[in-house]
Amino acid sequence: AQDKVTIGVSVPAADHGWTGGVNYFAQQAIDRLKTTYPNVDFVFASAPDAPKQIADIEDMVSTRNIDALVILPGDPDAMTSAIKQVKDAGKFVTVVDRQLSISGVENLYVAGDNPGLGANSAEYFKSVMPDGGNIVILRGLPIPIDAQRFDAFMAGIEGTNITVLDDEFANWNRDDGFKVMQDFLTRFPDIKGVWAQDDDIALGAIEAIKQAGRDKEMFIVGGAGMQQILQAVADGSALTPVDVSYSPAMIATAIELTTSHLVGGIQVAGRYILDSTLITKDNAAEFLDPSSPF
Amino acid sequence: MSSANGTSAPAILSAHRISKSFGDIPVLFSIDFDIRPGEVHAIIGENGAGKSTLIKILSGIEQPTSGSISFDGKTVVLPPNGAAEAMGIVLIHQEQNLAEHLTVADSIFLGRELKRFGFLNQAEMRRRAAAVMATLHVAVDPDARIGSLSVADKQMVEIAKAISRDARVLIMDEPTAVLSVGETQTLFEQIRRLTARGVAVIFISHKLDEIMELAQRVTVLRDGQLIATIGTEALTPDSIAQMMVGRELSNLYPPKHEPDVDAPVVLRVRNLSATGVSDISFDLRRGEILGFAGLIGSGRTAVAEAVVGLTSHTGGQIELDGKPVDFTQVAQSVDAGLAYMTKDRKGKGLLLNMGLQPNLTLLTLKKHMRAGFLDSASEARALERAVRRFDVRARDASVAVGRLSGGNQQKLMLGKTMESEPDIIIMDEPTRGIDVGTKQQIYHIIAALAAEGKSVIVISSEMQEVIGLSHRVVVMRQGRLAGVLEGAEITESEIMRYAAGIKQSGHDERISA
Amino acid sequence: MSASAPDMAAKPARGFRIDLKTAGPLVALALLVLLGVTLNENFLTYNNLTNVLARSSFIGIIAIGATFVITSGGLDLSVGSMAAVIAGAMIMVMNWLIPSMGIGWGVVLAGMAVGILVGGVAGVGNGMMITRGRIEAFIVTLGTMGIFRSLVTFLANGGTLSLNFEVADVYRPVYYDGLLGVPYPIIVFALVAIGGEIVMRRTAFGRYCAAIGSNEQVARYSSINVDNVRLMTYILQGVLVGVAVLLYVPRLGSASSTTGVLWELEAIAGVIIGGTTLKGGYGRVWGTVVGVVILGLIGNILNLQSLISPYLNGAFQGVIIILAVLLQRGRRR
Amino acid sequence: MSASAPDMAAKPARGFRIDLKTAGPLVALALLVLLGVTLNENFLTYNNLTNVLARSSFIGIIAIGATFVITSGGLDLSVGSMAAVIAGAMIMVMNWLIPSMGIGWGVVLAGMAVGILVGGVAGVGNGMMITRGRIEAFIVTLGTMGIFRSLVTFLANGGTLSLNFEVADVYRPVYYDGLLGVPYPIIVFALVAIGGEIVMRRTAFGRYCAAIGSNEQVARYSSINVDNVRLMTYILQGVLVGVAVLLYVPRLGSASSTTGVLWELEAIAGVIIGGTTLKGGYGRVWGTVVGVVILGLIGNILNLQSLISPYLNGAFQGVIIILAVLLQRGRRR
Ligand SMILES: Nc1ncnc2c1ncn2[C@@H]1O[C@H](COP(=O)(O)OP(=O)(O)OP(=O)(O)O)[C@@H](O)[C@H]1O
Ligand SMILES: Nc1ncnc2c1ncn2[C@@H]1O[C@H](COP(=O)(O)OP(=O)(O)OP(=O)(O)O)[C@@H](O)[C@H]1O
Ligand SMILES: [Mg+2]
Ligand SMILES: [Mg+2]
Repeated sequence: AQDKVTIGVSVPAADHGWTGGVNYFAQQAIDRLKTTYPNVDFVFASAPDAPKQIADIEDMVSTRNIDALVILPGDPDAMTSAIKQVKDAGKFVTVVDRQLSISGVENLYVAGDNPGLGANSAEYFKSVMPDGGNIVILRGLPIPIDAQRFDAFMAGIEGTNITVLDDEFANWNRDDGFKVMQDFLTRFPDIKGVWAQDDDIALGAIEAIKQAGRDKEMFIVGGAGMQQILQAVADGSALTPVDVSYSPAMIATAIELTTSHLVGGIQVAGRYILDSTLITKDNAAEFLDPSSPF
Repeated sequence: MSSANGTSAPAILSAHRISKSFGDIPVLFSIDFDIRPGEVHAIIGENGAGKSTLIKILSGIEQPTSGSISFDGKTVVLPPNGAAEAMGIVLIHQEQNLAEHLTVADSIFLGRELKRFGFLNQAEMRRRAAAVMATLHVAVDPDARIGSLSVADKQMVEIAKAISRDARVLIMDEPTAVLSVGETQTLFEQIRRLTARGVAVIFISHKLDEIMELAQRVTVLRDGQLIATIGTEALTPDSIAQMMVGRELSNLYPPKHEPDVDAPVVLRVRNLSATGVSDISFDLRRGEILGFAGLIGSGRTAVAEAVVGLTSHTGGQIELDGKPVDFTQVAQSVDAGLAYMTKDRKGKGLLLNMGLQPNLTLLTLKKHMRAGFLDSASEARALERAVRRFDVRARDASVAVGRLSGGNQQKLMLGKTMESEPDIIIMDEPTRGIDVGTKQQIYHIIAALAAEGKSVIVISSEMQEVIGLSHRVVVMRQGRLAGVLEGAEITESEIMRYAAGIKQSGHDERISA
Repeated sequence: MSASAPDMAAKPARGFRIDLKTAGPLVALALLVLLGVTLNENFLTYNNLTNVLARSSFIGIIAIGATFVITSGGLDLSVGSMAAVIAGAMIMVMNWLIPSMGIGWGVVLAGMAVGILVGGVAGVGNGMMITRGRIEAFIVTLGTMGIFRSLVTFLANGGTLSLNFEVADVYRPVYYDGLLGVPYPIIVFALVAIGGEIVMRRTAFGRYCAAIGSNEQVARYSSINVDNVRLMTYILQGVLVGVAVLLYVPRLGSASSTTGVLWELEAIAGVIIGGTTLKGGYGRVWGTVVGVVILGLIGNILNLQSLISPYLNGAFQGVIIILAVLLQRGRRR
Repeated sequence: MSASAPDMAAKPARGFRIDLKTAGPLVALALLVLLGVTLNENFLTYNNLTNVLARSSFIGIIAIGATFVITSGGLDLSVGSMAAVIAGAMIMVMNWLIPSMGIGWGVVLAGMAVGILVGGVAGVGNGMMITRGRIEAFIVTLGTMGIFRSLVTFLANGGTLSLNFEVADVYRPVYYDGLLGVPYPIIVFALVAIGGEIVMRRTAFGRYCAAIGSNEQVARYSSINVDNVRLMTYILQGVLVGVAVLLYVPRLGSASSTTGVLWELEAIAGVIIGGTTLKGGYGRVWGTVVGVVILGLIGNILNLQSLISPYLNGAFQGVIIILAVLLQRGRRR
């Protein structure tokens, strides 16, 4: 290991709850590791879009002399060649959550499992609705991760009697979750289940369901493991019986792994897939962390 | 009809049985009109008679509702939007028509820029602009932005723009309304130079002496009807006025009521300095009409604006009724009973996109409140009063002020200022663009104000007006006070002598009467 | 300029005289309602309509403030971020007051007061920089938009600020309950709209806004204190953002860096669809209300049907917005 | 209005005469550079400066188009979405041409032609609706912003459109290589800037833009074809967005629904910071270049240090933007 080590961390801006969590956990990890390893310096940047994120990593290389880059690429296809340049400049590269469009660029891949999130959710729906029934889907933003989750979910329920009444984008946002759910409730008198894909959306949808007084009729499955939802799951809520983990804390794992590689010379390479597990009343306690803002 | 200048050349531009309606309101009724090369043909008529509308039709800006136009003997439909300029028909609009952000040179060549290799030939345009301005004896930098010019300078730019074009017919809608004698004479020189070359000039003015001096023929309009087209030699100013107004005009200026000798000084200005002016001192007594004369840009407006707090002054004292005041907001001076009426009605006086009523009451909205809310009935009454008092003619009160005739806009602005019932009123070019009939009315109103104990400052470039109205006259020159005249001294030649710098009075000599 | 020319001849609205231009947005609204009815029989239900109106109330109240700002020739891009800051501040203050004041209306009222106050202060900030600093409104409010947004992200530590659940339960009825079956947000929206309409038409302040937007010089020469009136419009805007947030917080009980994103665009769009001219000089509050409701209905209608791929929602929105304005412009030529 | 008043008296820039207002943005730029140098010794390196300039080139080229639109009193909010559509169209066409044309410059050039064409057509669309339809520019381009954004989402099926890698390799040098060490994007940016400055100052078109923005009526009476000039500004804007995307595609090699989000705001901000007045009548291209570079440097400087919490980046940006404009305004009083 070198004397002084600089690690660049680049994440998307906190434009919805989950990325907000990413920012939070990245900062947490950095603060923690800084005190543990005084000779490690971190450069942290969050960017609202791909060109900005590319600019950030360019700046890290040309002005901050980083030794390693931990990046959660907002738009992996657009970022691939820029990340490859960092790699080509001899830096250690850790990619988080989203797969680049050519393989072999990153030294380390710490991945969430987006299709897994969709598939796990579908499994749950199948298990609690063996005879089928009507459900609605509140999607995120029209970007690839959403498509991966959605496609896996649809594949999962294929061949069952579960009917998807409609799907609309709720932009991973509480306000939009509220609006879309209100309108779905207006439109469909019979809804058994709601797949909200994300806990922020779920929180908005829950308010709409409560307002309509239909909270006994249906259940809702979010995703990402937000504390507020986890608490409800742990309390045995009928409305939110389960959640599917997709923790933004994966960024912290990636930063830790990268740091220990650079400082401690611990060999890390290849892929770390962080499963999307189904969180139920029974295992919710493992995921609760009262200090998390997410 | 015999031609005044003896030529019987065929008309270059003529109108046959032209009628025009805006919506269903008729404005012109079957007008015949023609102009020959080398001739100056004046159009006169009361405010709202349809003069501007007629010349807009003659230049293609407006299309007639019925009737036809011939140019060079051929019946034509004139192209819209000033494109008739390409045919040699050039128009100076009554309302100044310049873009504030452009420079003088830009404006003069707007729409027909000189180019070299496809790019603007700016050096040449600047040079030519400077040359035209020089023929008009105007010292304005061709690179100055229009927004920074005084109203009169803007008018000179408009004139420069028009005479720099290859005009065969030059149409001028009240070009002299804001010009003083000197500028007017320069303009006339240029007009004569052009007519000598065969340019036909259509000239609109409310100043009858100008018409007598310049025009060969005069067309009189009244309420959109053609009254007559007559050679000037057969006319006197009185007969024109009678034809215009349809009645005999008695004396234009009311008799002067001299203020009491012991009338108190209501406004005392000492050593005032502000942008463009320095070391100005004068007194205004109760019941007095004080004229301000001077050439364009001599600083009369600057003095007025500094006094009422529109601009800040850098030195000197102002006393109102013996108490020192220092207005930083116009509202303060209005509250103190001191009102200023701007000469720039389009840029500073009226909201052109709004109706008559909101314009009239804008300065005095507080008077039309009931329980904290606007009382539109009270506003309507005010409008009714003002319309009667100042003879504002509009189809209906909801019409946008920008569509009123120029003179009627001026009258409305006068009404607006008078609404504040000031004890001291400063009027900047009060009769700009107003017809003789109404002018007489306004002069009587001013005299009546003075007689009832108000004090009036009249800033005017119309020498006769200053002479006819004022008890005393302040003459300004290059931002300084050149002299104060009173009584029998108030003559045209005496004012000119001070204004031109031939004569200069000692400093404190005659500040007060 | 070109777009404002047609106003020239517009009659001043004395009472509610009907003319073509006035009818424009109303016709668009009627057509949209017709479309909604055709697409879904539940569209015209009481429930659906109150849902849409209650949802539109935030943007609506903010847009009424924006009507004054725009009429006087200004612009405020910061309202969305300002809303987020206000929501954040309210939530933090309420959470912080619980230990001393206990759970109850006391805390909620204190929170509300803070909301209005923060909004007013933010408005003063914007207004002072614009009027005293003589900086273009676009730049000032673009700047404060970034500043406010950062502030709430910072306060929320990048995450979400959530209101204490028990206080949220006390506060909830402010969004979800109502009077005689009309939800409070709709009532407040209506009151603000009526108040705004009166202020715009029947007070000196409203007249001055239009005068300043029409020609600032004329306003100055007419002894109007241009800077003060301008400043007042920004303060009014800030306070109304505060009022909007008072209704927003009880809905979901949270604020984050994503709260209020793009509200400024929606508010301005509502104002312009309603017939106010972007360059100032002419504004009407009731038009803004119609404009905002149109925008609300577009979203509602999109959710009530499956014909249009959700990918094309934005296109549908865009087309309707253009058509709504075309309707009022087109009629005049 | 108030903000534009100070320009009035300013002399037109003959050559590059220095006056206070002119100096404003340059002073801001200089101070920013000074700050950068203080914070990090690598700031002034050739590498860093070319990085910043190259990445500012997209927004810069778009902003130069926006300078014309704004100078003539218009507005184009659709440029960001338009960029996304153009990028999407280019990528689809290039991918589609590979089977018939093979990998090589042929495909890339065809793609480039499509990019410019789509930009021009989009500009025609905006311009026609604004000039012939007489709809406010704000509304038209807000509408097309939604429409374009939806379109690219739809084309990409909610995901990302990626350029074939082999073609991308051919195309890459357009962003990353250069002439005599100066990257192509900077060269193109500079050429567009010089061309824009000449068009603005030295051609009738530029003069007409200012005249129309200053007073449409005057322009009309000077027999300027106002509608055509307006239309031309929107077409120019579209074509320049096309040019910007030609440089963007080799950098990112993909287009998605998030491409170009908020570019419009950045472009307009650059224009205004550069001294062009938002209400039209006065515009300067070189000022826009400085404005855009200032915005680019702010982002760069934020990355040069770790003093400011990244949550507060937006606040820093906001403050700098306001200060940059204050500097040019403040000096005049
Ligand atoms: N665009 C318009 N729309 C409606 N009415 C108009 C329009 N232009 C002029 N008018 C009306 O036509 C009449 C004649 O106006 P015009 O401007 O021709 O008068 P004028 O003789 O030039 O008066 P002045 O001496 O005051 O300038 C007026 O009543 C005026 O209100
Ligand atoms: N704000 C200003 N900045 C610079 N110069 C100014 C300003 N205001 C006035 N001036 C200059 O001061 C001088 C006096 O102008 P002012 O308009 O007061 O003259 P005036 O005698 O009223 O002119 P007019 O005969 O046109 O009414 C002019 O040379 C003018 O250009
Ligand atoms: Mg006239
Ligand atoms: Mg749908």
